[in-house]
Amino acid sequence: MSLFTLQDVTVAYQKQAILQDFNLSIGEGELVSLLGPSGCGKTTTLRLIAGFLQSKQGKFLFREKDYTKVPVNKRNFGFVFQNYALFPHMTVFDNVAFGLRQRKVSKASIKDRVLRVLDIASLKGFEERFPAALSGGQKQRVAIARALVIEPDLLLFDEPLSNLDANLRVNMRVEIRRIQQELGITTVYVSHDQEECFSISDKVAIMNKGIIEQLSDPATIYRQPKTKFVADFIGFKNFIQFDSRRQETDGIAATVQGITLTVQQQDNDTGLVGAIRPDDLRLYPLDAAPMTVENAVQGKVLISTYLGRSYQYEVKTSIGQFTVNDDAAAAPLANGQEVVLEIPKKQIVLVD
Amino acid sequence: MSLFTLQDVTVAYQKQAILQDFNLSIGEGELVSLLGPSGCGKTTTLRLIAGFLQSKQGKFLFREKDYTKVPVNKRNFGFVFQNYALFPHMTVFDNVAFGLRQRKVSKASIKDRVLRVLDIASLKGFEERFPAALSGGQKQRVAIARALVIEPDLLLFDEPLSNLDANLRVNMRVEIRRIQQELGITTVYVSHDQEECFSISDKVAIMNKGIIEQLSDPATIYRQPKTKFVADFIGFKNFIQFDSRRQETDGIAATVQGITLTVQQQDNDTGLVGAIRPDDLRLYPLDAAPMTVENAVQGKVLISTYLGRSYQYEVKTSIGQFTVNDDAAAAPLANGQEVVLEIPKKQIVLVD
Amino acid sequence: MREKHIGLGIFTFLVFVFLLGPLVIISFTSFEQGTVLRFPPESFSLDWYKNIFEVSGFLETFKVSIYLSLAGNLLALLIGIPAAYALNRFDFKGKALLEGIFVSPIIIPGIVLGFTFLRFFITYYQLPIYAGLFIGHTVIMLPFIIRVVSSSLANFDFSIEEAAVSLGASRIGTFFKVVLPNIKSGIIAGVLIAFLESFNNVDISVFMTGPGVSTLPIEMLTYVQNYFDPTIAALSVVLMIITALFMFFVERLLGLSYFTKR
Amino acid sequence: MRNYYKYLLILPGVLFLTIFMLVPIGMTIISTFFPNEAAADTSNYASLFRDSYFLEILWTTLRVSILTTIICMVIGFPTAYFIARMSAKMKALLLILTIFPLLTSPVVRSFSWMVIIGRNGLVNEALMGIGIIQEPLEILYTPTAVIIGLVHLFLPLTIITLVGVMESIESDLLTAAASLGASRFGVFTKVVLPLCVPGLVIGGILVFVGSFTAYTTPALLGGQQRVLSTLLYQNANTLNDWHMASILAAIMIVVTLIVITCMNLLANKLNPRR
Amino acid sequence: GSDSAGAGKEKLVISTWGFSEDFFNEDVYAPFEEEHNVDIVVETGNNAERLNKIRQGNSDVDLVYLSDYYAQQGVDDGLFEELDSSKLTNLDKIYETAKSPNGEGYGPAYTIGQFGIAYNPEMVKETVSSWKDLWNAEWESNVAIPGITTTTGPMFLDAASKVSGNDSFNEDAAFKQLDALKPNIVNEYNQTSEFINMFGQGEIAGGPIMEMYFSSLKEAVPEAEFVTPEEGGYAVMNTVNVVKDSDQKELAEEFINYQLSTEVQEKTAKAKVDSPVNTEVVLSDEEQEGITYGEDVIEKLNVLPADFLVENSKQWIDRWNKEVTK
Ligand SMILES: Nc1ncnc2c1ncn2[C@@H]1O[C@H](COP(=O)(O)OP(=O)(O)OP(=O)(O)O)[C@@H](O)[C@H]1O
Ligand SMILES: Nc1ncnc2c1ncn2[C@@H]1O[C@H](COP(=O)(O)OP(=O)(O)OP(=O)(O)O)[C@@H](O)[C@H]1O
Ligand SMILES: NCCCCNCCCN
Ligand SMILES: [Mg+2]
Ligand SMILES: [Mg+2]
Repeated sequence: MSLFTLQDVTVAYQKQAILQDFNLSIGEGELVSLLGPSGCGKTTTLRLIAGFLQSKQGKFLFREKDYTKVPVNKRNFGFVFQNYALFPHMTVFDNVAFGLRQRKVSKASIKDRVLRVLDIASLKGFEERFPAALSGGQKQRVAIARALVIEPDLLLFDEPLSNLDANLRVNMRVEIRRIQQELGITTVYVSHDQEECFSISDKVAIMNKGIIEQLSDPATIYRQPKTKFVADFIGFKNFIQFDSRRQETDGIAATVQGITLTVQQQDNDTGLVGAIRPDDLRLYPLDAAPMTVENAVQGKVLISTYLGRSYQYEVKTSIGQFTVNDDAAAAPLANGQEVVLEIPKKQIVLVD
Repeated sequence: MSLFTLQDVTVAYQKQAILQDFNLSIGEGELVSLLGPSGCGKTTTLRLIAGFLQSKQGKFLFREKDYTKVPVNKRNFGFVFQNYALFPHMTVFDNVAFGLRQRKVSKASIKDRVLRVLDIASLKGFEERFPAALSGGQKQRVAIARALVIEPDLLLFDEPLSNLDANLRVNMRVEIRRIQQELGITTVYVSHDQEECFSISDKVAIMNKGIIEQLSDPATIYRQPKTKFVADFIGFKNFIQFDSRRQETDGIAATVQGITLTVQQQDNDTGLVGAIRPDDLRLYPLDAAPMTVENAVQGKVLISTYLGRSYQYEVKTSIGQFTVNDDAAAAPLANGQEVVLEIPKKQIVLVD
Repeated sequence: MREKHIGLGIFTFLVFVFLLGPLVIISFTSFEQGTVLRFPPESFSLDWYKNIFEVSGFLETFKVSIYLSLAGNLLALLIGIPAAYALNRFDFKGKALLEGIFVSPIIIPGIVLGFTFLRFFITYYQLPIYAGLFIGHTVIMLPFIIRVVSSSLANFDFSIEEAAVSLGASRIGTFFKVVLPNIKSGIIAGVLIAFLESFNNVDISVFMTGPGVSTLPIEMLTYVQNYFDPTIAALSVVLMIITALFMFFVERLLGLSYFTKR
Repeated sequence: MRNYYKYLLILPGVLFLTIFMLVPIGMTIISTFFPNEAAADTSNYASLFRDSYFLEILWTTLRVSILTTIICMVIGFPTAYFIARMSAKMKALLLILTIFPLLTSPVVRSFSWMVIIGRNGLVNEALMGIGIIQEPLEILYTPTAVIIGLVHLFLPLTIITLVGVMESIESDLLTAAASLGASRFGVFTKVVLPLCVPGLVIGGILVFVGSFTAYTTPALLGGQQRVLSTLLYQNANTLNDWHMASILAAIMIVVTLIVITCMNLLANKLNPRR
Repeated sequence: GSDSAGAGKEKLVISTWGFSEDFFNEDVYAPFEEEHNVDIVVETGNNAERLNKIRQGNSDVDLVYLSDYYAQQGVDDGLFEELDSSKLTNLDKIYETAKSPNGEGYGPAYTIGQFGIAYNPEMVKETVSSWKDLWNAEWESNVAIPGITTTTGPMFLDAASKVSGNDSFNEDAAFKQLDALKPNIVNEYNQTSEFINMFGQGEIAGGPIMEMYFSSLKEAVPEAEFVTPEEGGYAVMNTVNVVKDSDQKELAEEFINYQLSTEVQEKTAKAKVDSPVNTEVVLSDEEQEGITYGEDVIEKLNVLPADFLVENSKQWIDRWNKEVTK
């Protein structure tokens, strides 16, 4: 059963429409991420759900009831703001306790719950600080703690971890996920960190210019993007514009400039654009390439960059330029080196 | 030759010291990243360099001159604020043009340069907007454009890309790096995104509680962390507390609970803590393990998580619990499955 | 960036010399023994301070003025803060007109206001003297409250208000718990200015006072129309001291750190 | 939901002012057009505007009040800037000192100006003592004295209003401007000033209106120089000619509205936000 | 403020200036209150304000003190009751001029003061004996004159007319004469306190002023002199009237009579609060200082008829504004 539904919603600032006939439905207890380029309307969607924005058209249903006109403070939703929006005149403790005080929770219990959530957010010892004396990441954690502590019906996160370092980010997201699952709080989560979105979400919605292009579980999005935009957005950096496609027994045979590649894929019947991630391509020195290379294309290394985890190569071939990430453990390839590029048939997908 | 040097600097808010006898020296044209947990003093360091903060002790030398007392506006440093700090009463164009106008650049040239940098920041068409009508990411890009356009002697970035999506983040960082190298602008860069730091920097400084624990080029940091803190921070999630170590011909033999592992490493003579990344560990089902496994340890899968790119497993062994990332392409292992864990001797490092 | 602004410091110092210089002279003259204002004073006495308490009208009307200012301020705050808030928080049709209405009491010459009040309040509305005074003073305080509070709200970040509402606070609760504390300095400034405006008012009070009811400024004015001695100088000094003490105690007792934002 | 809500918030204020001020004042002003309870008549206005004496006073009053406003802004702004950046304690102290001048009786205050700028006043004695001037300067009982007195009266208001506004400017904005190369003066003019425009407008309006309608200070310090309110008071108090007084009031209100409109336009130029 | 009146006690509301409140309370009101078992409530303010309030009607004022110009306006506007002269037994004891300055049946002047010249002999050496002397070169930048809207302003205008050589008032000549005084004028004063402060600080050498204030001038400048100009000083009269429809008319009349009584007049004069009009009052030389006293003195004073003032004041103010104050 879906907990809430946005039905044909339109939102506009001044005359410019930001969301147009927007639809989104989220099931009870689910965590859904919104992913999309800057300015595509993620914050707008969250604000709409929270009730900060009035839609021009459309409906917002929550537990089957029309919530369009329910005031913000009656919604019992937790919101973590992109700019934190901490109360500058209150200490960290009071900021976090604010929502509980509204709910007339007993003093002892407030203290208890606030300290527990501050602990989770690694903010022990900061209770008496004012926001002006916190670092960026500390502020962000206070904002998260403030939203979590009220155990709301719906949690709305607007890039809650963007100012945290990798470790803390992982810890916090694990905590968020744990609390979310434990309490079964439905959650809408906006983040720019894809790994974060994929690891934390039951479903991911990829947004583009005020529209959801694809809403699926993380693995599906990750493996089977439906459109070129989605593919591009989630890291399929390499695109091949095929001339034609043909169903064969061992997959689809897609042809470009006389070269035919095999694509093993079920769920796309029309797409002519092949997409593949830099990580999924393999590179072999021309003289050391094994025999079993799938969909082999010959090329030349243009640029190589060190990425820590791997080396990144720009490879020029007759069917276009490719970006390839190769395990750094292997000996690096030199600029100008002739190579064989392998496009694994399981990894390449056709998109619309 | 170093462009600037912080010498034994101490900074304190109220009574609490944030930086204590802090030292940092950066060469002309270099890009140095500061990486460290939230609240460790990164922003403080940047603000000190920029001149927003006065140190209680110590010196700031710039081009060999004592800059400790030079006022902010005489420093010609560009600063990108963690909270943007855009001028709310100016349009995007005027925000970006501000620095040029201070420098009495001609009108035509201002227009030119501002439009070019807005283009780089994908902000074309937003010239006449006021900050209040921008999304979080858009604001951040204006802040970056504003700092870049003046082509300063030193660029200071405080998490400039934290609110951008992955694609834009890569584009922006490439642009930042390009402009930085083209113009040879020395840059100090704070970010929480390690990949970003590693890919963009000449050197990375890992900070902990107001101290730099390690300052090296990215590859060294990435492969050869010196301390446990650094290792942990950059993703060596697995630690083994060895009882003893012994130099052998093919490397160091480190022993814990009777089990001896081989470590191939030159630059650490004392460390007894072994560290290894989840990505570098390999897992085999107990019944399907090859013969050539290095440093094999037997264990059992506790939890498995889907990460998009890979699966993450918690594996329990007799020498501790390990987190392992395994390529998602392989068939996933089930919880409870008996496995063999391979700890490659080239990947494990000993740290202090 | 707390640098030392030496030039600005000197400038500010000179401004305070300008503001306070005349008051120093007044303070000196208040200690003169003779019955006319003299500077430099030729003798010393506290007679004129004693006289303040001997002139029966001063103490009485001082209380009236204080009550009037306080009551007027209270009503002006009750009416003014919601209006200022609404004007800054929401978009309105006819906002400019509304803003115009709210400043209008300032732009009408006081004597005309006073006379008009006299005609309408007393003749048409048949208000008792105190009620007329009270309403008249509230009218002139209102624009100060609204404008000064508005200028604070103009720079207020309303997203923290949203945060509070999303945490379950009612709109009114949010206002008291989150908005009010953050525009505290504006409100204090507004109250202060409105208070002084009322406390010093002559134009309106002159018309609205009646038999047995007067305010301190009217009493002082009447006094200087007929006496030339330093009593009023002494009274001015006393008023300053009272103000200073009052501020000091508010600061101490309530711990209100004026004009400081955390 | 918010639609009626927001009107509810301003309703009390609007009602209050309507009943107790707008209607009374409106009727007073409307009556100026019906001197004989018959047809509308604007001849009184017309003849005033043909009267060169009136026009001259109007001009003098405008000049004095505009100059006072400008001086208050120019002096008050940097002072407020300085005060706003002091520690909380110092700030409180300076603000208390600032309002003291308002607590002194106008007559006593004018006496102290006599002591300072009078013929035998401190300024003249000092200047003649140093030998800069031979004859005492005539400041007292000139428009200059009126302006000095009015500035003394309204500067506190300006400072208090501006300090309040400056408090609410985020300090990172100033830092940002400095880091982009703005000198202290640049930060001040390009960032602080425009962000203070709302406060400046309010302060400006308060000062302008206050000095435009001021009676006591011009009467005490201006010597024989007349201002509009003198005329108004003469008509109202001495001649009991409330009709003429109301006409003058109407003119003063219109002039004030024009000046306020100009200030608002200027303000929108300086700070176009929203 | 009816609440201040004791239960059942009569109340008499008096509108007056604010000076010497303590004296009036103790020496004038209190005995009367006691004698008549009445509470006196006082409203203070200047002439114009108080007259304005009475004009608006529904004011509870019973009795009003006004300078003769304002009293005349009140009479003209029909704001006052005609008095029952049979109640005013003390009327016979006062100067003729004081009996009904604003017309038969209206309030008497309870005091007559003199308007003359005060000066500081340290600053002007030539002796002063005439209004003319103010025009002397020695007085350059040394004179403060009363503003036209003050009680004494029109008197000074009349004096200027006299100086110009006209026996009866000649408006044009008076203004021309004033024009010639300009180099000497430092300032106009609208409150006596201004004159006294200027005088005390040496901003002026002197000027036309009421004798009543001379003691204050002497306090500021001990050498100060007051002269009655040879053309005659002017009579400044303050009157008491009963407000129309007062419900205390009789009591008010009693009070007026009381105010004219020898006892009150003498106390008032001795306290140097007001000059007496009661011819029975006897004052020693010392008691006379600053007090306008003696039938001979009073008779020589010029009197500007109040109705003449009211009739012309608009025009005078207009011309004064344009020709004197520029
Ligand atoms: N005004 C202040 N008063 C007191 N302590 C402060 C103040 N500003 C910052 N701090 C403290 O100083 C420490 C360092 O802050 P800083 O802003 O440099 O951290 P940071 O490394 O930039 O962190 P983040 O990654 O979260 O932005 C933090 O622990 C913070 O709480
Ligand atoms: N007040 C406003 N007036 C006009 N346009 C606005 C306003 N606020 C936002 N916008 C525009 O609406 C679009 C969507 O904004 P929104 O804040 O929802 O983006 P977002 O997806 O959250 O972006 P980001 O990732 O950068 O935060 C943006 O293009 C933005 O410029
Ligand atoms: N403006 C006329 C006021 C008259 C009051 N004079 C009383 C004299 C008191 N000593
Ligand atoms: Mg956003
Ligand atoms: Mg920081």
